[in-house]
Amino acid sequence: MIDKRVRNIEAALEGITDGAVILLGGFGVVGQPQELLGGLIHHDARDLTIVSNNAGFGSPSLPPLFATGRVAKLICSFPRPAPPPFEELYRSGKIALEIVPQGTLAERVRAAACGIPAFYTPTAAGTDLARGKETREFKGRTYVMEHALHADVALIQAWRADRWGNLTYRGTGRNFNPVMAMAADLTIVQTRHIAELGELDPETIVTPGIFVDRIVQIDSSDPPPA
Amino acid sequence: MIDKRVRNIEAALEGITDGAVILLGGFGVVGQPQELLGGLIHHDARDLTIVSNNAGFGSPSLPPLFATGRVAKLICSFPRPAPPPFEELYRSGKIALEIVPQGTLAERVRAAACGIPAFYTPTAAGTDLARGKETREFKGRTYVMEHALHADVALIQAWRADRWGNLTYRGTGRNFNPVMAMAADLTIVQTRHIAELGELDPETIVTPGIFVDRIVQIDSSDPPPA
Amino acid sequence: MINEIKSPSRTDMAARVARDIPEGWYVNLGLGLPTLIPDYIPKDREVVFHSENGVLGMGPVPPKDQTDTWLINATKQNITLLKGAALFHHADSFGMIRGGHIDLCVLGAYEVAQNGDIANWSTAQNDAIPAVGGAMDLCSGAKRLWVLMEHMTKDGRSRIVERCTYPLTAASVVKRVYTNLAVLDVTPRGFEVIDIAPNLTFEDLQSRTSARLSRSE
Amino acid sequence: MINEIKSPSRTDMAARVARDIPEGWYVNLGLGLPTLIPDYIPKDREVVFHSENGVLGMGPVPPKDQTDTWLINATKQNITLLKGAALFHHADSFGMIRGGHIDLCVLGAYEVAQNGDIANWSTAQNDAIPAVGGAMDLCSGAKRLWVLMEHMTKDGRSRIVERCTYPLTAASVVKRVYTNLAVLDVTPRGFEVIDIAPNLTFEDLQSRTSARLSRSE
Repeated sequence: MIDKRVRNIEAALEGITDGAVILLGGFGVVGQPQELLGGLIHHDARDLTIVSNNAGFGSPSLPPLFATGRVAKLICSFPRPAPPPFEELYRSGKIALEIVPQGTLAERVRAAACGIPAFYTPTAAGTDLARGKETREFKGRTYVMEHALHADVALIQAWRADRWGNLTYRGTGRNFNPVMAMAADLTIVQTRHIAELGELDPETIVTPGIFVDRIVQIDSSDPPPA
Repeated sequence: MIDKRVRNIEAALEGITDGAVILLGGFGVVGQPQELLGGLIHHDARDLTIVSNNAGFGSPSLPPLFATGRVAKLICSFPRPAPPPFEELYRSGKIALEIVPQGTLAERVRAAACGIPAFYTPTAAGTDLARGKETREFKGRTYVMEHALHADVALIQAWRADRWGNLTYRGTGRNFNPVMAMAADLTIVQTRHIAELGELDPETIVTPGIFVDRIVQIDSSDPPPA
Repeated sequence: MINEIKSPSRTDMAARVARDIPEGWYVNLGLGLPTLIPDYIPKDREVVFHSENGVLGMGPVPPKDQTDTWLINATKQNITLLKGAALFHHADSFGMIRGGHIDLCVLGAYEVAQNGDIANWSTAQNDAIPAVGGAMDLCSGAKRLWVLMEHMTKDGRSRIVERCTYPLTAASVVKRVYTNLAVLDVTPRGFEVIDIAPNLTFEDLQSRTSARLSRSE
Repeated sequence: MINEIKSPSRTDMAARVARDIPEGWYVNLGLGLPTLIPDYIPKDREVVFHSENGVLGMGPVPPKDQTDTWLINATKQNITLLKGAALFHHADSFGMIRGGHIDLCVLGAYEVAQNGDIANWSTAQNDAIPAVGGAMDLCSGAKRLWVLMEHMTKDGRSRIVERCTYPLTAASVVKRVYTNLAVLDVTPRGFEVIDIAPNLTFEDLQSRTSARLSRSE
């Protein structure tokens, strides 16, 4: 029997190694897997690269993770406002920051998921963020070549999951989650609800189980009012 | 009020011009918009390019369209078995055929939809289908550069549609339809059912209305047993 | 001298933009001033608002007691979904943007140049943590880019310039600029004045603008 | 000479492959012989079958009177969906394939070469209309590519070759070949014999194979 459920957060995060590149779902705190992140705070893996749209503003778990000093790099589109631990590490040069336009970030992750090593995008052409990057003209317009962004681990928040790893999301909690879930060697999901196999309508599954490795059910709370 | 519904097939197909590139949804006959295709048989646009996974085997409408002699080119992954009209035109050199691997076809259409002019794929590297194409190595593996496949028109079959153009599909009738629906300047949909606005759950809409221009409700029959 | 001019209020500016948005457009709105625009779209005119975190058919901020906190917009405010709304993931959402499916994007800016360049993401101050979000994707991807901003900085410099001094967000993309003093189209011949604030002459406007203006024909 | 050998039947060949597929794998099966494999997966071993037209969790062909004709597989037969099945579109389906998410693809072939090249899409006859379908995507994308085919052609030529003579579907991708005579791994040193048909010696097998074989260590 295929059963991707694990008993707790510790089991869910087992085997994450030093130097791991970790995709973190969520846009702001909505869809951000707080409890998995919380578990990562007490993990021993170091020199992590976190790929996240934000730098943890409003998040109960991402700033404390930065505070451990175990994150070497953040790949991010919008690290403002920066919570104090990130800001301090950044200003003291203790954390590297790679700024990527939000759509390019999503597409680089999707490319990694879909076996596309590189693609061309108009985004950032002619700007400082394209400096040092290869560019090319197609039909008279300039495009920037961008590379797939592969990861070792993805931390995902779902609304419902079955034992095969099929997932649905809730509202705008979807955001980066289905994209990141496809792009990591090890995709770890915290889900609010477990569904029986066959309970999720095949027509409405957003992330098919093929992309998912581990599921942990967590009675997490709804995002705070914004 | 946004209302993309049109009264009949003729109105749905209005304005298709000579030389149009037309994306045709469906995999075999499942999800292939028979009635829109049927309308195209009686249309006057010539020199059409049809982009379709198949050459119309089992289809009541695509072979007669070829028989009109108004299709100049087929871009296709699997034109076998070829129905007689296509086979005759092909053998007499009256229709051009571009063979594209199925996944590359889907990705080229998706690239056009998503503003990506070109991308690299491992598919077809080192084969006859990569002849004359630019290749490039990434991390020691050879990839082929493929270009976006833009279209003037997409002909789509949906299961349910609302007046804003939000769509759902049925079963494997989904196939190329949501991808092609995004990639044309004029996206024309035949739908089995019309839903009231708000009736389709925002979480389960497959094609958001932004991609859709016209909807015509057709009491089409289910695909024949296969 | 600026104080002599009876500038329209911020809400007037948003209303002025709303007037020009026809029914059926798919529209993405940036932070700040642009977020006021939907309030001025007449109720019987259906315009579909997009939020880059995966929403089409975004409705207004809900009353506090009816908030679904799983629904936010790109500025991370709680929102509602209108009938006809659809949800999707980030790669699909930015595919829509990059692929030119958004009819209109209205953003704020630091500067707009006469060739359509826009600078709105960074003031290149060394002490700021850089952050771009979706600004570059929206500027290069939307079918039309309009800018809504104050005509001049607080210290009296024109934001309508010959050439941007701040780092670009995208090159040659702005189609129109709405300010408290005028509405300007970006044309191959530079800025063309489409509309001008009451009691302001063309010469008054030119004197407050560092790029050269031309009259609409 | 071929007739002397008691070859396993087609169903035996499919059963032999099925034996090697562990629980939990995501598997795509090509036309012909490979479609027989699911019948030989034990009922209590969950294997998830993928169809490139947008299905994971494909079940067997339904009884005629219970057919949902909206459900077909890549060979355009009607299918069923198992509990846990998911539906998706073609770009997502081939994203799965190209991205290496399919654990195993089992295809037929005309020829497999000792460097892992496979030829299975075209015999390069001038009168055939070319057609590739998803073969190239599957061959280059799947995590593992196994080939299931007759060891020799009807006119007695080996399909296990030093170098493919037919046009390639993909280069250096085959990991294992199952034939009616043997199971061969493709290794950096060429074909290695993993299993051999009953009553067949290594020398018998080599005599029917144009590529050089080595014994498994």
